[in-house]
Amino acid sequence: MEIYWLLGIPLTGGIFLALWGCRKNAPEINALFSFLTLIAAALLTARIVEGGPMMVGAGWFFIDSFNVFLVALTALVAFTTSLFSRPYMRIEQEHGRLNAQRLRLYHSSYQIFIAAMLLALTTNNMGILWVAMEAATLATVLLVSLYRTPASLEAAWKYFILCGVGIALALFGTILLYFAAEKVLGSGGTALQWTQLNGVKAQLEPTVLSLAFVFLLVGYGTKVGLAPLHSWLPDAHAEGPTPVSAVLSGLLLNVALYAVMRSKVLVDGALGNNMAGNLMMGFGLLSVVLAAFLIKRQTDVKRMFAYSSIEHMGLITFAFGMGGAVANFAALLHMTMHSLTKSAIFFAVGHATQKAGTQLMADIRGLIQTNPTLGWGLMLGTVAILGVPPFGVFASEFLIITTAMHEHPWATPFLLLALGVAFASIFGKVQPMVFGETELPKLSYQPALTPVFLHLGLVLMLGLFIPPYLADWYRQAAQLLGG
Amino acid sequence: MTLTYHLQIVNLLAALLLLISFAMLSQRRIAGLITLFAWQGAALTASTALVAWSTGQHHLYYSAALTLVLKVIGMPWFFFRIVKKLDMDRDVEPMINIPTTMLIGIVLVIFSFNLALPISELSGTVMRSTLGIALACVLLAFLMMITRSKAIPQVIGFLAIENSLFFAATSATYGMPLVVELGVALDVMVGVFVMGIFFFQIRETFDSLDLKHMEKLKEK
Amino acid sequence: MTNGFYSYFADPVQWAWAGVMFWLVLGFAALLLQGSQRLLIRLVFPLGALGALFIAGVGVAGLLLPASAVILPIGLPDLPFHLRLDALSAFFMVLLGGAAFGITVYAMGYFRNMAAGPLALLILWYHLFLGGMVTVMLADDAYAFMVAWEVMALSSYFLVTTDHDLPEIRHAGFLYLLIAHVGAVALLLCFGVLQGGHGDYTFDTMRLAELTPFWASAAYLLALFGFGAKAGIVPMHVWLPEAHPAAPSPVSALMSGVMLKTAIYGLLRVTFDLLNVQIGWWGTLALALGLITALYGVIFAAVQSDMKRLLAWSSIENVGVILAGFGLTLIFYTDGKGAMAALTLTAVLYHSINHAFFKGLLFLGTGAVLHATGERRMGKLGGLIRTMPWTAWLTLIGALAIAGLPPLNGFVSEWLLLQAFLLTPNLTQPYLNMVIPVAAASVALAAALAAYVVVKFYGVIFLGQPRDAALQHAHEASWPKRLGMLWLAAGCVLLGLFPAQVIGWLSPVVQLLTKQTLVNDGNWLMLAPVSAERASYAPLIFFAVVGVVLLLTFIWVRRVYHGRVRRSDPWDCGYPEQDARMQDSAEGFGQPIRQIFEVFMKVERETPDPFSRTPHYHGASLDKIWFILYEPIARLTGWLSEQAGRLQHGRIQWYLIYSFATLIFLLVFTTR
Amino acid sequence: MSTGILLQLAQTLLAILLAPLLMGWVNQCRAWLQGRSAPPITQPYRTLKKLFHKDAVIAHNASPLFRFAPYMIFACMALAAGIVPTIANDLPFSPAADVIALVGIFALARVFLALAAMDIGTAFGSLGARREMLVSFLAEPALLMVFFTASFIAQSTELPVIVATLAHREFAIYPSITFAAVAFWMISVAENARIPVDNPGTHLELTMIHEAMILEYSARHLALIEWAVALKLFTYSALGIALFVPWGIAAQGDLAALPLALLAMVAKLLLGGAALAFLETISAKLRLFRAPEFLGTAFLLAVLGMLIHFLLEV
Repeated sequence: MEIYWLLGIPLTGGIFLALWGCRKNAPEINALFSFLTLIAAALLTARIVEGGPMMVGAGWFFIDSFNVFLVALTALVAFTTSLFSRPYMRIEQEHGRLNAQRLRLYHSSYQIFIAAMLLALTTNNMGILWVAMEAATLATVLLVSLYRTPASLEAAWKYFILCGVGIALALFGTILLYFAAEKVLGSGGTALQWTQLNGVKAQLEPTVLSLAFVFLLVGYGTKVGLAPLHSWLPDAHAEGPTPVSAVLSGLLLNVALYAVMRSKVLVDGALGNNMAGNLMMGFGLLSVVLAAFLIKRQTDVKRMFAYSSIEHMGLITFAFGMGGAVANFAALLHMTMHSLTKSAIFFAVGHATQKAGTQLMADIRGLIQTNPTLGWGLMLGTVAILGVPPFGVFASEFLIITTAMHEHPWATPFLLLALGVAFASIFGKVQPMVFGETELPKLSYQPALTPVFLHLGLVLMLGLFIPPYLADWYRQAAQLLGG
Repeated sequence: MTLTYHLQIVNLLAALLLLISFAMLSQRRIAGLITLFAWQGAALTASTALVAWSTGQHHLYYSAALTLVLKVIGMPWFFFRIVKKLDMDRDVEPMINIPTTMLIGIVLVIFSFNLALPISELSGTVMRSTLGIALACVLLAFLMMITRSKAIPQVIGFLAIENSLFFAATSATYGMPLVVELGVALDVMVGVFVMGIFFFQIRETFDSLDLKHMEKLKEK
Repeated sequence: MTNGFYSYFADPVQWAWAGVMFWLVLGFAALLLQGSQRLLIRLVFPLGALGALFIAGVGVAGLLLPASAVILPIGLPDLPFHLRLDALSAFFMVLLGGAAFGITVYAMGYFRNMAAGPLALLILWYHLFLGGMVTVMLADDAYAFMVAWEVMALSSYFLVTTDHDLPEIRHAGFLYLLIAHVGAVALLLCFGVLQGGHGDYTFDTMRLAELTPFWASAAYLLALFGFGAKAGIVPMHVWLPEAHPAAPSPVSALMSGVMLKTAIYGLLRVTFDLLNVQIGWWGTLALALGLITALYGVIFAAVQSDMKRLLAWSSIENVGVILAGFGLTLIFYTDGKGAMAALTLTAVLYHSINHAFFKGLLFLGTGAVLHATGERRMGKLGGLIRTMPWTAWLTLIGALAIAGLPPLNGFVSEWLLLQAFLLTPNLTQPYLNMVIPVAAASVALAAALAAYVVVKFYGVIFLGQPRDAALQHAHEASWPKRLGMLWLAAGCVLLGLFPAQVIGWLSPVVQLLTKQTLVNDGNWLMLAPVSAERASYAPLIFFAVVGVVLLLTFIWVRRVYHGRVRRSDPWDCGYPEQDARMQDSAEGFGQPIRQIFEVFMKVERETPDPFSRTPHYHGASLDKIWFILYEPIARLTGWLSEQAGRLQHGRIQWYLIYSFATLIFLLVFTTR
Repeated sequence: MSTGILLQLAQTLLAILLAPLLMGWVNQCRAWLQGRSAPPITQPYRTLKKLFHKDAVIAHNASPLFRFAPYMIFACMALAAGIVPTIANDLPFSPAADVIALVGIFALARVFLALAAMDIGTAFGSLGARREMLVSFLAEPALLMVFFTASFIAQSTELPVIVATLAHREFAIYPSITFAAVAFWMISVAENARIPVDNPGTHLELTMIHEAMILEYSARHLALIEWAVALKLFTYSALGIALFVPWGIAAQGDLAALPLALLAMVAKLLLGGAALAFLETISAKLRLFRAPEFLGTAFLLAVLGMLIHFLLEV
């Protein structure tokens, strides 16, 4: 039952805001809907935690511990982001960068975007999964171009075309999947249901599935932002409004990776070798290294953190590729940590850029002076995302790297190199932004820092103490992924 | 034996699709491109309907109808409107010259046939080689997107990919489950709509739909 | 462990953890106490100092009691924090607590005039730093170790960048954290090797892991790299002369005196405890690296003109000496010469604790000078022994100690190390006992150069005429500062005078690592490590004799002759006026060394124009390694990222081509 | 033991008292060799007496360190003289400090002297201190290496043991020792501020090292330093004798040999002093920056000696 609430609330929210989004209090409504979604997600999670995996709606929806934790995460970050976007968007409006119409568009697409992601996560049907992914893309395209500046239009266009093509390829993969499945399950609705496929995965035709996986990987991989398919990502993150960047980095990438993983499970079952894993490891390493070196030359803060998202997604993909209980566990953990930390960073960055009126890091200085809390938020967030303990990102990196060291030692030099370069680049650029002198006056209004510190607090806690039920949850998920 | 008879026709249509894809690849004028796109849709409708009739997969009739409405009538009309509105029915200068593109296209076709061969071996459906053709069409459309430097041809290329996918779905697997079909169709529709919005935004910002205005975002 | 409340405080390890917790609580309490700056100074720092004393006490207990372990409910789900307090950890806790007590007392005076807000943050980082270091010593699993290790690095980074409005301090902090982080990742890999595929990261399983020589060597090298980056071993030392001077003096004292030792601790822990096999060439490598580091450090110390930089470089030297000792220990150990390994290890540990005390003392001294004069450049100081006698005389003790002069502590460890070198003829590998005397020679050379450095350091800062008029009213250090320095100075003297006892305390550690104890053949006042026949040193007698002779001479002179003194202008071969500019500047004093060892340096010199009205001289001797190692690396990464940047071309067709190519490639790749 | 104590005290006092005499003897020899009419051999004593009677004149800004240093230096040298076996060989002090500690004592004295020199803050003072440290940073390790060579042979760093090994065991030729001996001569020349490294008889700023450091001293302070210098010379000679021509030093506890030992000692000292004077006369003062090369050679020789020991004698 919760599942319908979960999907219904944001959908109605989208429609409602599309109709009445011009109101003064639209941001509050937005936050309210996100909050209700969060509650629904919480209920659903509670249900799963006690009841275990369940199938809803004649097998259209399937919720197990793998996607339910992503559902919870999505709902949470969606809510905090809506909290952040309240003051942020208000000020954008005051600065005259947006008008009420645009805000209406923003709010309703925001809700629809959330709905689409939740659908993608909860559906049991690989076809619907594809549809939802496409819908999520479409919902965000107009958000990216919200400012209607040439740059934002260009970014949106690239985002749209590249992801569109990618998604199309994913569809071809899905078709191949169906093609292989119907010979086992017979044609009709159930042949694309993941649970069904998972049941018979051993009998599926290997050649077809390997082909299918290539298309699925390239397709969804484009949305994950795996190098060299990542080209849209920095543009979209840099040019869209900051809340959108936050959800793109924090959520959409996860969902896309979720899709890849669902297919990987099937393919592994069918092939019985580690072809899928090797591909993912290759993509992962390439992304990590390439992103690290690209970070080095960034001048725009949001762009830089977008690349860091690529890097982390690469790391996660690499971990999933390694497979095995520990690596999967680490990858899931890293997904969580990355979403929380990266969105927190984008919140802080959002306020900083808004204050400085530019995204060029060279022009942002001495946040500690303008607003100490904000400054420390950004500093700690950066430190966390760079994998410095006691923040949780380190916990997962610890597991990933040590596992890699004794399973794939050849990969570790690249990781070492990439992490070093990324650290040098990011920290070297953020440090002068936070520390040092500035001529800007103190921040006039109260920035929405609750989300920032909520996220960082969570990350810190998870770095030092992972509650047992959460751990079991991760373990089960890792099991599902063939741990 | 009717099946083989249908089979031949569907194969014929498949060949036609491939031919159209090549034609698109070589087409310079946007209007011509749109027309070709419409024809592709028509061929697709025909094949879908044929498959539906021959195999009795009734939901394929819906998809056929949907295709007819969307891809033969709806979108071409929409595109023509835009082209008129933004009056830009001029030559589309491809980035790579046509012959080369053709050559690459042929290589792609061979490649995809090879690729599809082992699969179509074990295809239980009536159609054997269609999967290869569909793949070839996908790649050709992809190639077209790469070679065109204006917005609309790129979008058409995108939709051509969609078409070939659809063809693969119908011919090779008798179509996906209806819900999925509908969802896909919906997405495509919304997508086209969004593109329409884009065209106008781009147009009013860059007063041209030439993509070479949109190469600002890069690494300095 | 029995149930009930007492079980929580049954073992030293739990006391130690309680101490850490106390510090953390103190740190966060400081954030709440932001209201009252006086409270922060008067209450929090003293409590922190008591905490340090407590930790030292626990350390002593840990040396006496058997090892104890505890598992905390935090950490990773499958890997809760394991803590264990054995003799090795205990010793380093004594080191930490002992030094930290004095330093924290001093800090009370040092930060007296700091604004409440920043002060509260500083206190938080300060105590996190201390807690982190202790936890590093306690950690008994890789995760806890790494967390503590990085907390230590991070908090010290924030301490270093206390005055972050100065760009060079920001740069120093950045360099420091960067190298620390890279080192940390190397350690991560090291642990990845050590766990040998068990998937379990507790040190116990690592002890059991059977590694092939290849992987063992890999682990050792990674550890050497990782810990070396923290300890400032050449060529990973470049951050040290930047970061240590940048920090506020108490923090510099902690970093140089204690934090570097955590790296030594880690190296000992990994090599002797966790690795189940040791290989001879490891020792030779460490020895060579150590000697290079020692000489390199002391040479550069001799040419510095910033007093804290000078001390930082001398820290590099001392770490080098310690590492050389470590290498020698390893050589003896792998050669099956347990007793000699024991002797060498004793020297290593002894030098570690000595360095903690005298280097801490010296940094505190410079801190006092810095506060009194606001000047770090030695070229602007001088004659302070008259205006701030306390600081001057206490610093003198530290200076003599670091120069390795009897009867102070520096000499004892040096003496032990040289004794160890003299034992090399018993080694089985012939080439080694050929080479090692040369090593001994270079250790001796380093020690002699250290004396040069000390004379320069002390003479230029505290003696002579003030090089700047403002120095006339430099004020003496406040009482907390004096007490802090007094504590450390006392440490230097006691460690120097009672080596026999200290070695007795060290024996459990030595026993733990080398399965051998060092027998002192001498009595309570005489140190005779191998046999009284072989070598002995009795600092007390030494001290007594010098003292008595000194006294007798004095009395005799006064009795037989007189004590009349007349003051007048200095004679100086009759030159009429003597102004401060005629004295040696810091650069001048270092000049001979620079001239001799110019190969290692990139010298920048601008000599004044003979006709200029305001002649000024600028000379800097820069670290060549920076230019031949680090800059190329930076340039390479820059180039690579430029190439990577080309990919991000901006034209959407290209991006499509990427996807297309990837797709085709994968299709080909998978259907093969 | 009690005899040991007595012997120790006696020997130390003897050293302290005889040291100026040796200095006088060397000067006399030099005068002879240079064809000057020599001052009486007791001249150093007279100088000391005179200095002690004078009023001390010190600079206005002289710190306590300045006045403390001479006593310190004198005490150090006295201890050193006490440790080195000159006539007898069982000395209660000697366990207190072996050869390494001996080097430490010299270093302690030197550092104090250098610091005192910098205290007034005159041009010459710091110049002298710098040069002194420059000389010492090579001389000190070289001296240590010389000792090491001996200790490797004797398996001990205890002077008595070394002497016992070299003097009272069966006679053996150690090639390494010859290297060590040359090195030791060069070092002691440098350490005692003699030609060719330094010239005790000049106040030319270009050349002086030791003299530059003690320029500001007068009266009793100067006297103590001069005396310490004499003691240092004596100790070094005694060291050289103990290491390289130890024959005649009385073995542990045989008091009968003492008079003989005393005679042997005096003889060796006379010879050594003469030799020093001779070598000083025939050699010329080096330029300052040749000094490191000179000492570098000494260092090299010492290390070489040690290596030769490992090559030939192990």
